[in-house]
Amino acid sequence: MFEAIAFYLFAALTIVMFTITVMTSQALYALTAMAAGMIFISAFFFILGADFLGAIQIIVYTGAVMALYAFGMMFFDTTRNVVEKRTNPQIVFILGTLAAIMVVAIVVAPIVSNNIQALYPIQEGVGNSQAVGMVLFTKYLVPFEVAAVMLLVAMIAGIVLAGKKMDKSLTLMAEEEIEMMHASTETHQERGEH
Amino acid sequence: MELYLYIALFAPLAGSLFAALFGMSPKTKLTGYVASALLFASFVSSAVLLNYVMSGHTVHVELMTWMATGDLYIPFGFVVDQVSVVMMMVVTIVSTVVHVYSIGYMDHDKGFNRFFSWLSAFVFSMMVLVMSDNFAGLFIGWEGVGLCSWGLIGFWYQKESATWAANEAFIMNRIADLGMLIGIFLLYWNVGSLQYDVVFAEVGNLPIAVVTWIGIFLFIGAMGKSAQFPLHTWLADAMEGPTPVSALIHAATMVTAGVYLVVRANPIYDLIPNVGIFIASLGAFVALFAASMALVNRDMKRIIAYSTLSQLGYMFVAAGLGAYWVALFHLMAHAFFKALLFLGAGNVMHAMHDELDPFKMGGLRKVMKGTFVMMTLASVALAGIYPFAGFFSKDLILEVGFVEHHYVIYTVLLLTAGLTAFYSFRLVALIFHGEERYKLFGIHPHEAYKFMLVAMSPLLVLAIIAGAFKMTYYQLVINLLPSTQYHVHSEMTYWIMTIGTQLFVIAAIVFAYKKYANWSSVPDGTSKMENRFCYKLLWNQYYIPKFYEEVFSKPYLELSRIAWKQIDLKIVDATVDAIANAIYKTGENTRDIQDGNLSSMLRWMVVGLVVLLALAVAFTVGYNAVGA
Amino acid sequence: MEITLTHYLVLSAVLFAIGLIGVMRRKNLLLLFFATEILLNATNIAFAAISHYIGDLSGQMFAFFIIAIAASEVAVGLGLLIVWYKRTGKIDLDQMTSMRG
Amino acid sequence: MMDHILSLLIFFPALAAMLGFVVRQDSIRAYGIAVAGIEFFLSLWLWYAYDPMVSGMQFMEAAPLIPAFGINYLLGIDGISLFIIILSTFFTLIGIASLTETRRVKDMIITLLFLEMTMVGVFAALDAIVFYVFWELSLVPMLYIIGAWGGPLRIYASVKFFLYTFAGSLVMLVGMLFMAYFYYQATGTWSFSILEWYRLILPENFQIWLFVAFFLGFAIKVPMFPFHTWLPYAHGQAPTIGSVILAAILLKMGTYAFVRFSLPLFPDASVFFMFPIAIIAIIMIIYTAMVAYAQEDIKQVVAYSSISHMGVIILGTFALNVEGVSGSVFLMIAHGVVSGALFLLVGVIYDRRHTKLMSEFGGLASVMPRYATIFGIMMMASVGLPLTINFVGEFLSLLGFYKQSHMLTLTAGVAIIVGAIYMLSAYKKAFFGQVSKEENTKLKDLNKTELVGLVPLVIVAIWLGVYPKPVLEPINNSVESVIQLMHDKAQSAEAKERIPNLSESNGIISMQEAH
Repeated sequence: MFEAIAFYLFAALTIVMFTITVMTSQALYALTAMAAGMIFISAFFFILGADFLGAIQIIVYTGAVMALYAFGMMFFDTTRNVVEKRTNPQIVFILGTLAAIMVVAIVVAPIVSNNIQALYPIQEGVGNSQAVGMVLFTKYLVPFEVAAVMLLVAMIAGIVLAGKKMDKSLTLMAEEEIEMMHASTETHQERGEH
Repeated sequence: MELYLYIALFAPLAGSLFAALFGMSPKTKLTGYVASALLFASFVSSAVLLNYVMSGHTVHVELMTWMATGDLYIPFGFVVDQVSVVMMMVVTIVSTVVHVYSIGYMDHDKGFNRFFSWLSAFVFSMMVLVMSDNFAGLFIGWEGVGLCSWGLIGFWYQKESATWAANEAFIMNRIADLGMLIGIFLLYWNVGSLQYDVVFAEVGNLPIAVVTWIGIFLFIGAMGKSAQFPLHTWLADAMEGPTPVSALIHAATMVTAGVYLVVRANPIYDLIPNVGIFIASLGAFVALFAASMALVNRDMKRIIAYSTLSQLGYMFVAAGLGAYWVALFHLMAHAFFKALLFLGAGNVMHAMHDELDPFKMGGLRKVMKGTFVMMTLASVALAGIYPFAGFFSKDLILEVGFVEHHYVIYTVLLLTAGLTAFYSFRLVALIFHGEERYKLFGIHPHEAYKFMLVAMSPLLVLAIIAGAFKMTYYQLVINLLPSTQYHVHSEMTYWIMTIGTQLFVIAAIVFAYKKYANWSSVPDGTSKMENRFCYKLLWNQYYIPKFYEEVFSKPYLELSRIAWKQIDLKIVDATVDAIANAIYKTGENTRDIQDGNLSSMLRWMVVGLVVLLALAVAFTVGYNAVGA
Repeated sequence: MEITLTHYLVLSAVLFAIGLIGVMRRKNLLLLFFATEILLNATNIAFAAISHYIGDLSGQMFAFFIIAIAASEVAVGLGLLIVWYKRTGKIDLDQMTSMRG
Repeated sequence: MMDHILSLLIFFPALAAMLGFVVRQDSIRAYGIAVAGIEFFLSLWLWYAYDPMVSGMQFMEAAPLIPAFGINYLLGIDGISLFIIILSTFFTLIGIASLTETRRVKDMIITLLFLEMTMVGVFAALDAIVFYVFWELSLVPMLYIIGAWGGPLRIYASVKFFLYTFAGSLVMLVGMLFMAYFYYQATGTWSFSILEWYRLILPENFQIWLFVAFFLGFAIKVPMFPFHTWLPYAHGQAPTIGSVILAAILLKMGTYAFVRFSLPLFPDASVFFMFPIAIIAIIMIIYTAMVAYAQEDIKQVVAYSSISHMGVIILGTFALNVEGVSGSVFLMIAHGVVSGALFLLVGVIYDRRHTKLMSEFGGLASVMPRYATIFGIMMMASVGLPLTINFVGEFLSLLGFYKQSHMLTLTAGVAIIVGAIYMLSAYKKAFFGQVSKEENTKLKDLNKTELVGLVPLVIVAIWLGVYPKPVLEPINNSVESVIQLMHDKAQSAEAKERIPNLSESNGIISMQEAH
């Protein structure tokens, strides 16, 4: 009973939050609503007994990802209203609804749930974190390492892309040099626009 | 004896190849001499073989395998027996004469060497045709003579009419050859062999329906070669060829191949008297039909061609009624006097500078004595006056008709005999008697070379005396052919018939002379007779060529054009292109999806997702439905 | 009122659809990223739920990797976004037409 | 050496073509002739070493390619393929020797040598995948020849040629994969060897589907009505040498494949489809003959006549008895020689006048007598006159089919009439009559290079017409084994009846040989 109440509550909350994220024209609202949604999702993980996953969800999403987005937002200066051109809004909703109906139809069909078999059954009497750790570092060791490398690559890529001119320190530069640099950047921009 | 057989067969081929070597070079008399000499050698060998066969032997050789696959086994086999040796004699005699004659006739022609090459090749094909011991070999010769006939009719290829006639002849013959081919197929699948001896031994065991079909299809082949109705039109048009060709091919030999086939296949036709009656009826019809067209024609060669057609009809009557030896006998006699007639006509043509209309001649007997005598005698033989060759062979056919109680056929043939006499002497009278109308056209006729006349003389002799060999011939061929004697039962009837026929024919001749011997003007299409319906009908050959033109040739061409322009290009090809274009167009149209707008791309992505999901749902539902 | 796997899957589908709508609707690239995050999270729920109901940890594993991928995506994506913004001064999707075919 | 002669035959020209890139421009022709000559003599040697009394495969070679799926490099020839291989090498030699093309001769000769490799490969392959690879590879050089040396519409023609045949062979590939899959299901091992497939008896409904899949690939290649429209374009645009090879060899791939695949693999389906295919063949024969009659361009006449003759070949193939199939295989050779020669001849006049319209000619017989003579001989061969090469094939094909159906053969026999009509009228238009055009009065007769190409063809056309035994006998022996195999494999009563059982009639054959 408690589980049911919790599920419906968090489901409603998540849906509302994400809907706000998608529909609002205020970037700040969107960001906040999403952060909230992420936390509500972690609640499902806790309900499902995936404690470790829930923790990760909160740390990574609400901690890291949202922080990144917040910085991004500041950078792009999207604190004011976002102006977006809307073309054929009905189609968007129709397609979305259709996709949802299809997926629901598939998952509701008995054939799906009957055909799934457990490959790595959860061991009894072992805590979630421990179990996760055992599977992660045995069966999924290689993917785990690859994921680590990927994260590293992503980090480096993020740094390189965002901070192209990190080798140049404006404080140590002479005025003329800064002028020249700006001039070249502007020509770059013009070229980029073409 | 095999050596003689090979000489008889291959000497003409050697002559042809020799002449072909010089085909591209300017005229040399040498080719004519060599080809004629080789032909003479062939004739001598045939004579030796005839002598040998007369003593009761036959020669049968197998040169080599031609086709062998599965159960089919066709050799190049040649047989000289009582029937083929008669044909060999006819072919070699006439062709030797024609070769020698042609040396003079083609004297001024640029294609002299080419002519001899074709002519000898024709003789070779004809020899293959008559000597082969199986139906496939017969077919080789059959098509071979068709080819040579094509080459010779279209010999003057610069003339549109000549090449047209050549193609017509070839194609008409091909139509008939298809029938023949089907007959051969039927024989093979029912008998298992194409050898004459095997076929004739086995044919009696076959169901009568099959034999009937075999007989019909083989006869269709014969109809084409022998120009029987309705495939007759090519023969008259074939007169576009040089006259010696007409003499050899379109009078003496090739056109009689059909008769030869029926005679050769007599064991088949003996089993199916109904087909025989059909053949005889058709023959009688053609005899009358062709003779009627000859009555009014104004082209010397065409008149003779129609008379050939008419005589072929006689031969088919005899063959159809089972009197094979009579048919073959008339074939032989006819070959001699008809070739003679044609060669004489060739002389006249030369003299008249290729003028063919007898109404523009007249009185030529003064300048062309030799030719006059020969043509008159040949016409007498053709008319069947005693004691010329025609009397013995043609009257015999009339008797056959009478004895076999086919009185309609008899009457038709009798009438035709009268017509034959009439148009033959109409021709002779117009050419050699009466006023010298040619002077109007400024022609100075002259007699042909002496040696040409000498060359013709053997034919003249044979045309006169061939009847005397009747009994010898009969004794010879009954070894192979049914030996039915045709005697009218009462002596009285026989004499009445014979004398009556003779009187009737003579009356026709006299009538022709009366009407035409003193002809003085050239008809110009205004006289009353020329405007009569009957005249026009005959003049236009019963409108049959026109009918063929309108009903077959033109629609075929038109249909071909439609098949190409409308069906092939507009339907078949257009469909293919339409499929290709549809794919191109789809590409062109869907290209707009890639408009570079990432937003719409995302939407398309979702569309794709939805479609895939829908498919998944549909398949799941379908799978469950089937599973349940 | 037993909460079954189906409930979770339906919830996941609904969230996924919301994400899809966002993906299609948004022109601002930053906000579009938000929508993709929703998509990823929707699947995460499904994975975790299946993992729970089947009794198999593989689902959770996948969810981990998805989170890892999401993190790297944000890092690289934002980096690219910044580069783009520096060049053009805009992050509007409609302006990005260099992929026109 | 003898063990690998087939590999040698296939790869020698390819290797020589590679080396050809470094040969100098002015000596490339001599090089090409030398290579093609050696190749031709190799193939003659193959004939010499071939034992005509053995009906099975000879000179077999095998090497594993993908053993896991049973794909092997498997070669071998029998009487059916032997002569088509010789024909390919023969025509490559003649084509290079009488090459009149002046643009980029080097590229042309290299392309031809590559083409030769693919042609020999197709006819020697006994593994379906190897067969398919060569089959598709053969498109590339031909595409290049049409596309690079062709007429004004060459791009359209070559693309049409390529895509059309390619689409067909893709369906065929699917068929092959299914065949291999069925074989796997039946035996538990994968195999693409045709000889292994021969041993498999499929249920009739499978046979029918597979037959259709193979049929599409083959029918487009042949080309059968209504898939024939690529051919007139390809011929119309291709340079002379391209048309010659296309007509003489490439079209034979389709008919050869019918004998190699469709018949022995699917005997019941062959009987099932016999009458529909015969009707298509008859439509091909008569309809394309009519279209040929309507043409204004002499090359198109020959092109459509090719289709018409291919109809007879198909008819003979589906006679399903020794006479018919032997005849159709022989007719493949015959048609190769004759149509190849006719295209060479058309090329001669095109080189001189740069037009192929018959209305531009007329009276050529008096200007170019040698040309007219050779053209005449080849035309008569094409019309199917006895003692020429075509007659033997046509006669046997029709004879064979007559066993199956009287009426259809009678209709198909119209071929000999309509064939004569279009050929004779084309000949008349081009060669007879007065020389009407000023340009035609000074045309030169055949020169030495052209005679080198044409005279051997004339000799072959007559030699094999008079004495076909050296070719017909090996063909017959191999065809007999195919027919016997079909009879043994056939399941339905109708198929058993229509396909003759030869083991009974063997006695008759030996009796006849004793003659």
